[in-house]
Amino acid sequence: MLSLIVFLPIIAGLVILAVPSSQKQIIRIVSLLAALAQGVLAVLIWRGYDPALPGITAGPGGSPLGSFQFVEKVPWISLHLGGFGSLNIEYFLGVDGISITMVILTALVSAIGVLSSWTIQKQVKGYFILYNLLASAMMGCFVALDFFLFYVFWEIMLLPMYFLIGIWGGPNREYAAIKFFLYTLFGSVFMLLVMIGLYFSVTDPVTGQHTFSLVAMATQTNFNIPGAIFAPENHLWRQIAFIVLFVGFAIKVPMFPFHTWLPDAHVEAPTPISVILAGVLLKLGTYGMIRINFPLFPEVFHASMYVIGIFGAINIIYGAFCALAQQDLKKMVAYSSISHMGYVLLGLSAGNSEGMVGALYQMFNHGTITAMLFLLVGVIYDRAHTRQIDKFGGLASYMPVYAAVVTVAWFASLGLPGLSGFISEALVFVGAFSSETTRPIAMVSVLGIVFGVAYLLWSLQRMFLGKRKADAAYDLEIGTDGHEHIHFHDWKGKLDLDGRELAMLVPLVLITIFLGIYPMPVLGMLTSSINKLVQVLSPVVMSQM
Amino acid sequence: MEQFTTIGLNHYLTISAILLGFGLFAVMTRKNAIVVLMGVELILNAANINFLAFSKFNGGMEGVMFALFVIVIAAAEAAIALAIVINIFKLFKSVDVSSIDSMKE
Amino acid sequence: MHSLIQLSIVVLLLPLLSFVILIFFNRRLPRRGDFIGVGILGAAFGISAYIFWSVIVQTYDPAFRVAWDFTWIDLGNVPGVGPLQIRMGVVIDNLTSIMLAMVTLISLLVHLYSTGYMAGDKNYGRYFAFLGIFTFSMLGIVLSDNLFSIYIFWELVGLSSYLLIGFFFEKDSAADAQKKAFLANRVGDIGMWLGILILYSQFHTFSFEQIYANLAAGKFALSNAWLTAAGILLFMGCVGKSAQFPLHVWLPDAMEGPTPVSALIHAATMVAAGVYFVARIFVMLTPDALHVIAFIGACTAFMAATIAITQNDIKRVLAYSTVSQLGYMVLGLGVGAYSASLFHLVTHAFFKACLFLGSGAIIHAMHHEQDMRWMGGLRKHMPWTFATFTLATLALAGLPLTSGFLSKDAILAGAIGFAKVEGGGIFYLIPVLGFFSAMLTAFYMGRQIWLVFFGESRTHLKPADNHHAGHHAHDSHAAHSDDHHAYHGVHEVSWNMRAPLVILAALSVFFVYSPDPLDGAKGWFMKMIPTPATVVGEANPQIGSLHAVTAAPHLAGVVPTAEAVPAVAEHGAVAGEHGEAKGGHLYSDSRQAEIVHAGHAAHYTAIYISSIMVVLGIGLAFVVYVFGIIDPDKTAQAIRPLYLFSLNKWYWDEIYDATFIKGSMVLAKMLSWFDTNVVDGIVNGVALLVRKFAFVNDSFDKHVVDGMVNFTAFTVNTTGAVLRKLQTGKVQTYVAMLILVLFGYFVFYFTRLIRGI
Amino acid sequence: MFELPSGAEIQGIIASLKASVGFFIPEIYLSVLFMLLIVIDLVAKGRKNNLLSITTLLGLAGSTIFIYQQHSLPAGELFFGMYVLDEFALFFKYFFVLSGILAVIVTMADEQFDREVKSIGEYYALIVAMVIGMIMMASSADLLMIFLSMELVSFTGYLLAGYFKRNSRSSEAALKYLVYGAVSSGLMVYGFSLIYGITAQTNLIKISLELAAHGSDSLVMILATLVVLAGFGYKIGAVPFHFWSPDVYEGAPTPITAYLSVASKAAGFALLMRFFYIAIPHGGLPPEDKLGLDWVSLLMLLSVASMIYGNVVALWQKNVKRLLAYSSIAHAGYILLGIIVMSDLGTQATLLYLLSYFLMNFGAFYVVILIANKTGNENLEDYRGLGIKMPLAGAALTVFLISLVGLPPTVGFIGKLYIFSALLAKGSLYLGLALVGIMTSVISLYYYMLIPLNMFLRESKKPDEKSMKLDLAPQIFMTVLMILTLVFGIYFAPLSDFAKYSSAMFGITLH
Repeated sequence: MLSLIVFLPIIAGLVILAVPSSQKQIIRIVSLLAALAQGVLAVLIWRGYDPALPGITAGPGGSPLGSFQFVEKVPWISLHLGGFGSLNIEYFLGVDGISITMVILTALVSAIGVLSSWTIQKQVKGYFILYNLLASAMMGCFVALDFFLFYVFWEIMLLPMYFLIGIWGGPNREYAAIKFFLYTLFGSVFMLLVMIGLYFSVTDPVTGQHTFSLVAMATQTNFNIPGAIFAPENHLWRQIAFIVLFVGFAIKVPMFPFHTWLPDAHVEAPTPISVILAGVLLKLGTYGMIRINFPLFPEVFHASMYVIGIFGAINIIYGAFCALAQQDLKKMVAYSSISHMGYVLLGLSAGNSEGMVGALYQMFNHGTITAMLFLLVGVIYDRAHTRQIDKFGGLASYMPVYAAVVTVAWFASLGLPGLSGFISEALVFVGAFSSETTRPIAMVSVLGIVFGVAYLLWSLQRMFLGKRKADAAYDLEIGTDGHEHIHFHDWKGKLDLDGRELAMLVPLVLITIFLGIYPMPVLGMLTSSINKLVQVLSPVVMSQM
Repeated sequence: MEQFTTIGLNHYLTISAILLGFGLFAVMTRKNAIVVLMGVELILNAANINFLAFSKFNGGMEGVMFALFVIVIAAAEAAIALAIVINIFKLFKSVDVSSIDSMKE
Repeated sequence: MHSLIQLSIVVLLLPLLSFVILIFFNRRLPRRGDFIGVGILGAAFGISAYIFWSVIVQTYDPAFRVAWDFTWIDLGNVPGVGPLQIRMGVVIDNLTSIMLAMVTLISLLVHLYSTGYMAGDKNYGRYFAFLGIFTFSMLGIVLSDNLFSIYIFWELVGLSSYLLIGFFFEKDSAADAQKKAFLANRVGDIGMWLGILILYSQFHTFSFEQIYANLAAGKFALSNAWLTAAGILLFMGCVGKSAQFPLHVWLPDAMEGPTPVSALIHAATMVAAGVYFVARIFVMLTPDALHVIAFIGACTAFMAATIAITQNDIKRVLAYSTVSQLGYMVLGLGVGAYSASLFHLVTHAFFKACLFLGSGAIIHAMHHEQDMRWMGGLRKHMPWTFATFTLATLALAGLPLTSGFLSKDAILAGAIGFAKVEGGGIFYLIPVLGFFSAMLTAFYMGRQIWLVFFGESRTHLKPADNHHAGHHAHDSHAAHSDDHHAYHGVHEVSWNMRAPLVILAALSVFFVYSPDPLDGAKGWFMKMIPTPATVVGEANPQIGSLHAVTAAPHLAGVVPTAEAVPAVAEHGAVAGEHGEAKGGHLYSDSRQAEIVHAGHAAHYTAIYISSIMVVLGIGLAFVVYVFGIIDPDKTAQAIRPLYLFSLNKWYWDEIYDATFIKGSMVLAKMLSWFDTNVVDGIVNGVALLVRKFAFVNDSFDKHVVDGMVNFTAFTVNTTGAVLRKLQTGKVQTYVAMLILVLFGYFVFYFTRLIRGI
Repeated sequence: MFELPSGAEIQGIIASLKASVGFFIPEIYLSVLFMLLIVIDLVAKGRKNNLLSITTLLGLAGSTIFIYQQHSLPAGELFFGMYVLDEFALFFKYFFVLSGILAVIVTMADEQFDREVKSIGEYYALIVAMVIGMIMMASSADLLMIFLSMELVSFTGYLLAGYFKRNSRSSEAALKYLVYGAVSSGLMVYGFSLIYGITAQTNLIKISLELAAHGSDSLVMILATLVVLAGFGYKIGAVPFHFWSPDVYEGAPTPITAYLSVASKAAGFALLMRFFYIAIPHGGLPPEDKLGLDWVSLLMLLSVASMIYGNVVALWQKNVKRLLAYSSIAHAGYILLGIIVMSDLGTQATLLYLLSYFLMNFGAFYVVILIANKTGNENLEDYRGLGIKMPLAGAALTVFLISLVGLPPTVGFIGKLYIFSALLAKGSLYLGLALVGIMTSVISLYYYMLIPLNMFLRESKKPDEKSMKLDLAPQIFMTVLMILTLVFGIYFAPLSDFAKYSSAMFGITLH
């Protein structure tokens, strides 16, 4: 099941490999089918998922079964290494509360990404091959429970992303692509060292061998190699490892001050790639923290909650301010997602259930909402070939549907009740405020709400309200019916949203609204895992180990 | 006084060291490729002297054997080297080693 | 589930239904579906009228309360807390049912009115949809039984207000106003949200009942200062919504919206929601918090009144009077005159709605002329409007026989009592400001009446340029009002706009509320809405009975202190049985009791003073405008600084613009500069410098321009630039370097050896 | 003082020689192949046909059979300890024969030969000779054998580097290679002489016993170690003994560049490991005990210097061949990491890394040659937009480069993984080295990616006049290499097992 959902896009990619590159439509349809199939599988997994099982750590008897679900565990590499036991790498997939939501999100966003890739005309074949590779890697990261496997997927993501930005991107794409690549690689290579170190410090209770299994690593009692580099008594190295991992993930999040690659990448990337990047890739950072960083080094996490919270607050407010100053709409949205990922960090730093549930829910919502934002930016960019906010004005009169969707998306992004973003932000604050550690930080971060309103409403006003500006990117003309119409230069398509765009946006809008009114379908899957996680992270449990 | 009258191991080693020095000096400073190669020969011969001396004072024939082989190799090397140098001369119309630096950095 | 609950939920959902229908299908429906909006609201009002009937009239129980809630979010078995759920629910008590009836009624009337007022607008259908969602969220606030859902509907109300203020979004002024309103409200909401968080972090629940139970049980772990802070922070929500100082700036601008909207949202219901919310949390407000509230209310009442004097835009005058009246209500809550201020909330809602709808009628008739200086003499042309408008004005001014009189006096009496109890001094400032504002209110309302209805029409006096400037401040089809002979076209408005005026005016008369034209406390309202017991400060359940004793008088209305004793006995009993019935709603802590008591003692004083004040105010208006003894313009010249100060609304907009708006924009610019140039370009300077060097190749320059990465890349690169120089291409150098390295290491090692390491 | 041996002794000697020959069949076979090639060349003079190359391919392929037979033979010494046969040696025998085969294939693909030389002549014979030399390098257990085999490799190397006689760059490369190599080997011999002086032995195992028994004068010993290291270091091309390699790699015919950068480097490592592990094993002891034999820290210096220098300077290269040359210096540094650890895991990692390097480097050079066939040179500028014109080549090259960086899912990642595992298995002792390795590999990403960057992200300046279509055979071969790189990146058990099996060295005294 999981293998299928992971490798389906790659299979589609291979199929596309066989299709002659002239057959653009076929190529598109193949990848669309793959994405849809992925979606169906995601739904099946969702239906078959039992929210009662906690996950995070191994079930009874140290085996993942009974705790994780849809587990696929086959020995992949098992080698005898002289004096060092044997190298055991497992092909080990499985989902629990914190990954299943991400699996669903990934399936959803990549399907929408395919739709939005329809407009790509340049080297369609190569594009979709890379796209599918990327989709597979992302999905793999979320379901991999073996650190080695996770790392492999993690690194596989880099290359397609590099080319997708670098080949199909905007004018300054080279720079953005290499910057993205170097940043993320810099973050991940150190992860490799930590991974190896962990391998030599942990044994699997079942086999007694060294293991890469994250499930085994999540239980502190498995760190039972005296003198190993990350043995419990080795505080210094454990702290260093935590920091290294954290930075590695924080670059993906992206957390201040490692965020500067994001605006460039977004501004240059084509719309679908921005959607993928903001919708899924950023989540990988925080997901990595939850899955790997925190449970493996709980005591360090506890020592550093405060710091993480502060960084979260910086992200929230700093991102909001930077967004406030942007002229380029897409850049503004990019900074807004920096700000919103700050909520995730804040929630995680709270270390209690409300905060963590909020953080994970925020990850999901940010995925859908930001996808919507970037799609909308793409819509206007396709028509006007500019994203300068002050090149518009009064659009609401001429493109009512577009304006309506934008309003929903914008308000979802600023956390209006009744839309999903609100609940997650609320939970994050509730959690952060409830823990003494992060209470002051939460009180500061609340300011982010206001500035969020500021930049979103301001852009909304400048682009949609009022009347057409003198130097607007479109012409005004009086139609036959006496009403004013506009038309963009060299834009042949429908003025307002066309069918394809609606097909991308409407599902997201519905999800946003539904989850804003009744969040339990997602939260229900999270809670048991999060409660378990909080238990694992709680000092009480740590003192017992 | 005795170590000055009778020739001991140190004398051989000193000679070979000096030879080695000369050889390296020649290789590093001479412009003419042929002389550079002669410097190489000097280095090899320094090694030879060592081998023979050690073989004399340690007993055992390995040193002598080694020296013989080194001489053979040196000869072969000279042959190949000359071939290459001649080719160089054909192309560059000179055998000035220091002037041949078209590939750098 | 109690039947009333079911009904209330129906009431809640009906307007939402109207919104959904209208937002999607209004273009396909005849008349853009306005009848749907009106009809649905009619139904809603019918049901809530039934609820009102059965709760207030039939049951007639001051402690009536039914509630129902359901699990909205289930967080499972949370470590350290245990099973944790976030529940949503509705509660119905006297206050709720009264508010339900009021909101639905006014909303219905406004719907009806709008069918006439908004006719022909190009977004006619959307307008009714927005009205629907507003009514829905307002009812949500009214019915909520917990802080979280109140916060949610709070925001939704803000949204619908945003949408309606900006309904004519093509006008930049409207677009600015809507943004301003939403932002100001958000600022308040932050405070409210923090207050909620403080309470949640202690009790892990949002429900009013549980929070109060926990507070009463003294489970609040943090210091008392935190509790006061929580109260004040929650009050900030009210400051934003009810346009209290210092967040009042948005309300006058909100008049950019269609006039019926101003009536519904920015006069009657939404802005009153703040007061309603404070009433809901009244029992957890510490005395300190109450003091803050009282002073803010007083300041607001006074400041707004002073501004209203000089405004010329008919709607702005009303807007500031609204702010001022809201100040009264807040003041009332602050001083502990709980029932009184809620009473004022309801009465004010009716007469202020009436005033706004009236002004709307005038504006409509005057072809969107809003400046009172160019009106006048409308009395003859619009008798209905004139009558209703005047009646509502009197109520607002607080003349006897009107509802306004009853409620306002109750508040002022409470203020005096409060000042007494608190030991005078600075606290007397509150009643003084209150009374003074009462006079100002009377004055500017008199001025308005005169300018609008009496005298000769001044339409022709209007300078053309001014007219043109005024143009933009008008409603949508301002284009129509180009003709200078607007005056001739003036005629009474149609029935669907007239009927609401009449109904609302009728509701501004005293007997609706109390048999005694001089004392609201005798009426049903203040009986139904008794001051609840606070759960903080010195409140302790075990001395509840004592409170029942001291609280008794206010139950019985005015009871001379001498006769208090028997009354105490009987009402103590009453309190007892209600205690069993409804978890003891009827006792109050001693402080509250004293205030109420003193308030009643001061009742007649209040009446005297305020009547004098009102008479003074109206008299002054007469003196100035009717008899013309004092020339307003000359006076204005005489006290020009004060005049300008008032005319420019105390310069609040300018101050905020100069500080917060500009400040944050500058900060934003700075930060984004910081982001692109510092964070992203730690070593831009160095990199720049290095690019001067000959040997930095340009391709590198192109790829790696700035940033952290670039820093590394830059250092790496320069090292490379240096190192590659070693590769001279001369084989002899190579050999030399080989020898050097060997020798170097040998020497190094040799020294190590000598030192015997 | 030397009395003649008696007849019986001579009989014994002859007998043991006979016995030893049985263990020597692959080398003999290859020598025969070498002569055969010369003869064929003489016979088939002038005629342009693939006769020679095919023969070489088949011949080399055939030799694997004989090598395979040797698995059954017991590990042991031959020819009075001059020569050993063990799994370690077998591994390298395969390795060199395979690289020889690849060199031939790559040569066949290279059109430059048609331009530069009128007949391929003794080229293939020399390659075979080099294979023989390297095989013997990997198997020598005696200073003398080491010296001889190394010289054999060097001489053939000189000739092959300068094979394009009329090409000045090629000849220059040859000269530089010659001078530098001669000096280094001369120094090495000098070092050998000193070692012989200290221990009176030339057999590695005997030397180690001697040193263990009587110790040695540390000053002389360090001098000897140093100069010997100069010889080895020149073969593996590690900083600071690398100076020849960029120029030679750039100047030499591309197949030879690939061949040298993979095979002779590997041979150098084989020699290095055997010499230090067997002759001076207690160099691995903590510093206080190994005064005078501190070659581990010496190697650390070398490896760190190589990793940093190679990667950093590579950033500046405009010529892909030269870029790869510098990268090969860096890779020498990575491989040295595995040797420094001095553990079974380390040896295994080294061998595995060599295997991965073999795959990806040959692959990269192969694509470079194919591209050079079309564009005529290896300048980075001329790679612009090639990815669009020849997507397969572009993809393949990208895969190989990614593998060189060491990103999954490529075999290069596995190599790095093992190296770092070997380092970290010793706890935090070698963490510093691992960090350097990691950092530099990030740097390396930048210049490796320059090639795909030019190929895909940039449009070519000049209009493409001629078609960039590749022939079928090269495409297939390229694809095979690419797929191998990927497959072994995902399923590397066979490689790793092979490396593990081969890490057994005769007479080794590692702990």
